[in-house]
Amino acid sequence: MNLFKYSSPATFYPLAGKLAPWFGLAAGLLTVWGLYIGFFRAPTDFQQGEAYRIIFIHVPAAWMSMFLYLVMAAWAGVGLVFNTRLSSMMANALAPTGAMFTFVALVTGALWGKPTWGTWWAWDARMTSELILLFLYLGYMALHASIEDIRRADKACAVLALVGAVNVPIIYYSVKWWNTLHQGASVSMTAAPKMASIMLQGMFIMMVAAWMYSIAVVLTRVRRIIRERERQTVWLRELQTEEATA
Amino acid sequence: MNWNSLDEFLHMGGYGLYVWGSYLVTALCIAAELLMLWLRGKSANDDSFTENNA
Amino acid sequence: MERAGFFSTLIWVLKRDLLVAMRRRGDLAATLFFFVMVASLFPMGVGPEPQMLRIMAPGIVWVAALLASTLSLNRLFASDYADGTLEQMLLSPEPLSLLVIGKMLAHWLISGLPLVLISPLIALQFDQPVESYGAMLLALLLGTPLLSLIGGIGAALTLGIRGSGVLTTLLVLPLYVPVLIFGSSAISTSASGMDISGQLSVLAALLLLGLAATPWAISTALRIAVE
Amino acid sequence: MERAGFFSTLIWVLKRDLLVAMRRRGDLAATLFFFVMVASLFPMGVGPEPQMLRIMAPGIVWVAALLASTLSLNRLFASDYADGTLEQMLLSPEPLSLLVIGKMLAHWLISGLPLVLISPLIALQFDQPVESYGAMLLALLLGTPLLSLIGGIGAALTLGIRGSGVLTTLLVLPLYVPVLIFGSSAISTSASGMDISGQLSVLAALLLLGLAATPWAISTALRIAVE
Amino acid sequence: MLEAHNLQCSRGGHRLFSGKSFKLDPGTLAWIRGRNGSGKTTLLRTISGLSPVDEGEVRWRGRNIRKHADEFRRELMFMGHAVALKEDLSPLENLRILMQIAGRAISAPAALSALAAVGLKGREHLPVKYLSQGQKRRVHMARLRLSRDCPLWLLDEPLTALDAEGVAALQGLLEEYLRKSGIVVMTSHQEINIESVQSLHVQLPA
Amino acid sequence: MLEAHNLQCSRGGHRLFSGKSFKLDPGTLAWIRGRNGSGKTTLLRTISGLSPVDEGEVRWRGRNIRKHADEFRRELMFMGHAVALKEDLSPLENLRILMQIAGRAISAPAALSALAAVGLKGREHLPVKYLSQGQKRRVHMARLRLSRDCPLWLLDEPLTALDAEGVAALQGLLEEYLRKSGIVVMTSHQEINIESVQSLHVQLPA
Ligand code: HEM
Ligand SMILES: Nc1ncnc2c1ncn2[C@@H]1O[C@H](COP(=O)(O)OP(=O)(O)OP(=O)(O)O)[C@@H](O)[C@H]1O
Ligand SMILES: Nc1ncnc2c1ncn2[C@@H]1O[C@H](COP(=O)(O)OP(=O)(O)OP(=O)(O)O)[C@@H](O)[C@H]1O
Ligand SMILES: [Mg+2]
Ligand SMILES: [Mg+2]
Repeated sequence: MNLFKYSSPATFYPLAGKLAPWFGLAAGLLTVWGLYIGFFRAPTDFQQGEAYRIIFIHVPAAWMSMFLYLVMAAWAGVGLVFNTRLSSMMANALAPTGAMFTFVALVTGALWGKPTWGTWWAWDARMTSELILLFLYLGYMALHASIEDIRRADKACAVLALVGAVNVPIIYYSVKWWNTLHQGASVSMTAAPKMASIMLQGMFIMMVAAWMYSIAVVLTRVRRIIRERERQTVWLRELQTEEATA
Repeated sequence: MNWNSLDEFLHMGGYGLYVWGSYLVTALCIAAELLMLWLRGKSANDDSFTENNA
Repeated sequence: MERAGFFSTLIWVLKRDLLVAMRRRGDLAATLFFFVMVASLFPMGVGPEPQMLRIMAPGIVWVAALLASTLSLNRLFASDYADGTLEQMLLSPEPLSLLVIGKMLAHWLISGLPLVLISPLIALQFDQPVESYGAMLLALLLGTPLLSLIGGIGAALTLGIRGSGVLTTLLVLPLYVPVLIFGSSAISTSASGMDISGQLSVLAALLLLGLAATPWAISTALRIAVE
Repeated sequence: MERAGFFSTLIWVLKRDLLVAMRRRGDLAATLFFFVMVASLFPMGVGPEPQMLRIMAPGIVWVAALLASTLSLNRLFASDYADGTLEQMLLSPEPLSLLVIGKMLAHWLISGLPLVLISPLIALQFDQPVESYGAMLLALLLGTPLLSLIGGIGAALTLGIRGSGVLTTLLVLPLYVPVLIFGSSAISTSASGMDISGQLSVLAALLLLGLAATPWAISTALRIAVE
Repeated sequence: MLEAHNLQCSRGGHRLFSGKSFKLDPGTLAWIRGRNGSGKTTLLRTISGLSPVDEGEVRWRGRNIRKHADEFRRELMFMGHAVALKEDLSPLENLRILMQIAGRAISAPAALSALAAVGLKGREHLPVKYLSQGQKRRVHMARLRLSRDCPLWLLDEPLTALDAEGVAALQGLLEEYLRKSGIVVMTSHQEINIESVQSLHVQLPA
Repeated sequence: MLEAHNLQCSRGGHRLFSGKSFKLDPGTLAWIRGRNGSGKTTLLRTISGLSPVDEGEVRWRGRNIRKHADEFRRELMFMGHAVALKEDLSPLENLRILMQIAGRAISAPAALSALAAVGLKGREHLPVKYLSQGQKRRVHMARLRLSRDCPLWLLDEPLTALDAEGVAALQGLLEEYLRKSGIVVMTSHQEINIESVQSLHVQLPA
């Protein structure tokens, strides 16, 4: 069955190797295009002046961070249920990228917050939930790092990721709700009144670029992981000797 | 076209620090990730090579 | 020698953990002590303004409860793992999740219930309106079992891992957030004399979810840890 | 095989505990983020009002410190006691207090120092005035070792002796309080731009006292525990 | 009853054993032998279902033990290296809890008489941490006595820390159990002499 | 060298032993025998100075060991029931730390060769928690090898969990040590056959 064919590292490894560069290329081109629009086509925002141009990385990063966690949990779950090696590897490959985007969202957000709200950090709903998300990522990676036996690490982290995934929406909405409670003090991050369509367009392109980047990086990382784990398997040795001779 | 001069472009209407700061951070993060990925790949390679030779 | 019934087994596991706790009251005391310490730490910093204290009280109580319950987490399964009892539990014909429930119940009785009981003292310290006491007790009564359940997952996942005990907490605290939010808002809302059925029902719902899901998660984690 | 010098022994004990606690750099990172996580809980309890958080900040930092040190305390001597290492230490020709110092130092490096390092970030989260950063670092630098030392006494006393936990807590509690009071007041005072040499010198004095007395106290407690 | 079909197990890259197959009928004692680190404990844990196999399967009454874990566990008595005793509880409490966890409730008198039978009279209520090494193991002997109706025993080094008299008692217990057509799989570095219906040596290479 | 003057010890009201006196000269092996719970471990710990005596005293080179603890400890090697190993550290690390705590620094190569000599080659860097029971004990055999210049050994059940080959190795080690005029006080339920210069049986009543 086709799906299971590609769920085997042996077949997936070369496939990923072929695909990754193309996604990488796409990511590069889209970034250039998006930034061109963002900086040269999109007009100055009448409220925030030029500061808003952070949005072109901030928002894509923020959304990627949340989305990647769910994807990661999904892979982990599949790995736990069907016990397919590749799925767990995918989950592992996703974590660092997700954490990276989370971090970027936080820092760019902070850098955006200073000019707009005059403070680097405010306990705003989205910021807070992003921070928690960062901890979820870090917990996942820390747990995986501290279990020597990789199979065990995969399973344990899968459980953690699933529990986390169940909680992410609960956390997100409870934080939202918490924030509305204290509306008085919190800063509003409500969408700037009318973002010119060109801004949205730029943001959208950057979003797609972030997508492409993630896919490219994750595929490459999966290849690394396969290499590290399947070292003693025959197919990989053959492949490597080929590469070595070639 | 928003900018008449490179200066103006870098100044970002007074928000240069924040805008460029965030883009710089992002660039650095991505660079770091790619670097780590590369290193990991290298080590994986070397190991599997020693394995092969052994 | 008749087949042991489900519940008698659960009761025995519960009884055992309680006995051990009673024999060495250290852990119990440590938890309570920590709870009180944390709660009494803030009035000093804040200074005279009592209304300020009144505002932060609920949050402080809950954070204190959160952290206090994480203190005993490391030892939750670790000792069973070390002395081989866990193996015996995994080989028990009774469903593992049943034994797990027993242990979690014990953990709550040891580390959660005392906090609930002592909380009025702290409310007094932060002179909370007397009306809010009931709400606080209710909220804690619904919330602390959740802390034990969620904490159990973290404890099971980090079983047999070296470290300073920080990892377990790092895994668990983010998951505590909803409990913290609704729990503390329940108290503060009731302090301002408003209706808190909303928060309480959310906590109740979360508790049900937890009771349904966590035993499974914990059992899985335990099996993973031992194999 | 030459006679081992005093300090090489101390270093080895230190090294061992550090190894057991953190193998990788990742473990240190986990500890750092753990502190940020703990600090981040409070706003969700008490709400995001900045000026209130600003007031709570010192207390929050010290709660984090207290939590971290108590978390790793219960396993400080217990594991050595269980696996027989403690016997070996008691039979060592080197002075026991030396080995104890090694262990306490390790405990501080694992649970105290990371907080000192990350505290500026926490201060930023609760936007503290930049002037108070120095004070905070100093206070933590003086206070956290004390927490380790005091906790060490408690941990040693609870060993073996049955159900002595309560007693110990009551015994250790009064020792913790001054550290926490002066520690947090040092930070809050400096935040309001006043002179804090008073608090700092008290902390320093306490630390000297602790360094002088606790190793002896702990060693004695340990010998009693093993007999 | 108990069948192992070419079990294979490796740890950290090392292949411990492979192609291990055997079939044990009631009244059989299987003595797993091998040098330190040869994989005896691992094999025992594999049979109990505690640790997974790389290949092969274990069958009990013809059914895979992992698929029908519950029935299997109900008929299994596993005694590992670690004495699963709570230091702060008494032998009596520990024994009753262990039995309870194993799914077989026993009354206090039954437990007391079993403890007396293994020479722990007068120590029934003493916290286990005060017991001597051998006395701790004897608590498990009591557990064995109470599990004689349980068809499969897996014992890892049951003779450890027992004095001569204790060893003799345990051998007697095993013989009686085997006569009552029980199945024993055990590891032991000390020689055991049991004339059982049928006995099998599983030799593991170092 | 080592003298015990009518030692008496009781635990929780039970008198374990009393009036125990003996004198051990270099090259002597004292084998403490007795049933489970008769007080062997207690006696050994008393001699080491770990647990106090109700009456009597222990002398080393004619001086009370409690009064001159430091000199005594410098010449003592105690190996208890519990393997004093940190599960997360490697045999190498554990061994070096144990030696260091015993006041005798050793180089990594020395430690490695000692580990190899007791058959732990290839496991030097594996966390101890993955070692088999016997392999854990063998780490202590390595420690014994490195402590041959230490005049007094106190060993509690040193043969536990060792396979036949390991037992033989340990006996060889003991014989060599005794020939080099060391003193050994040990407990063991398993028979040991060592033709030493002089050997003494300390029998404890149950
Ligand atoms: C450290 C964390 C964050 C900071 C400091 C931050 C800050 C900001 C600021 C100052 C703005 C402009 C607000 C305005 O236009 O008035 C903004 C916009 C935005 N942020 Fe964030 N943010 C953070 C995290 C997040 C997260 C976690 C998300 C979503 C998951 C997010 C999604 C957005 C979106 C969609 C916008 C664009 C729409 C808008 O203009 O509001 N941000 N952010
Ligand atoms: N992660 C690992 N890496 C390398 N080797 C490992 C790992 N885990 C276990 N081992 C090896 O697997 C073996 C486990 O064997 P096991 O405990 O079954 O031995 P045993 O036959 O019971 O020995 P003993 O007679 O000492 O009890 C040991 O040799 C151990 O060193
Ligand atoms: N607090 C106490 N109350 C009653 N009896 C006690 C107490 N503490 C110890 N004992 C008894 O003292 C004895 C300790 O003996 P010890 O551990 O020295 O035995 P041993 O000769 O080493 O036995 P083994 O051969 O099993 O190792 C045991 O019989 C134990 O039951
Ligand atoms: Mg074994
Ligand atoms: Mg003994």
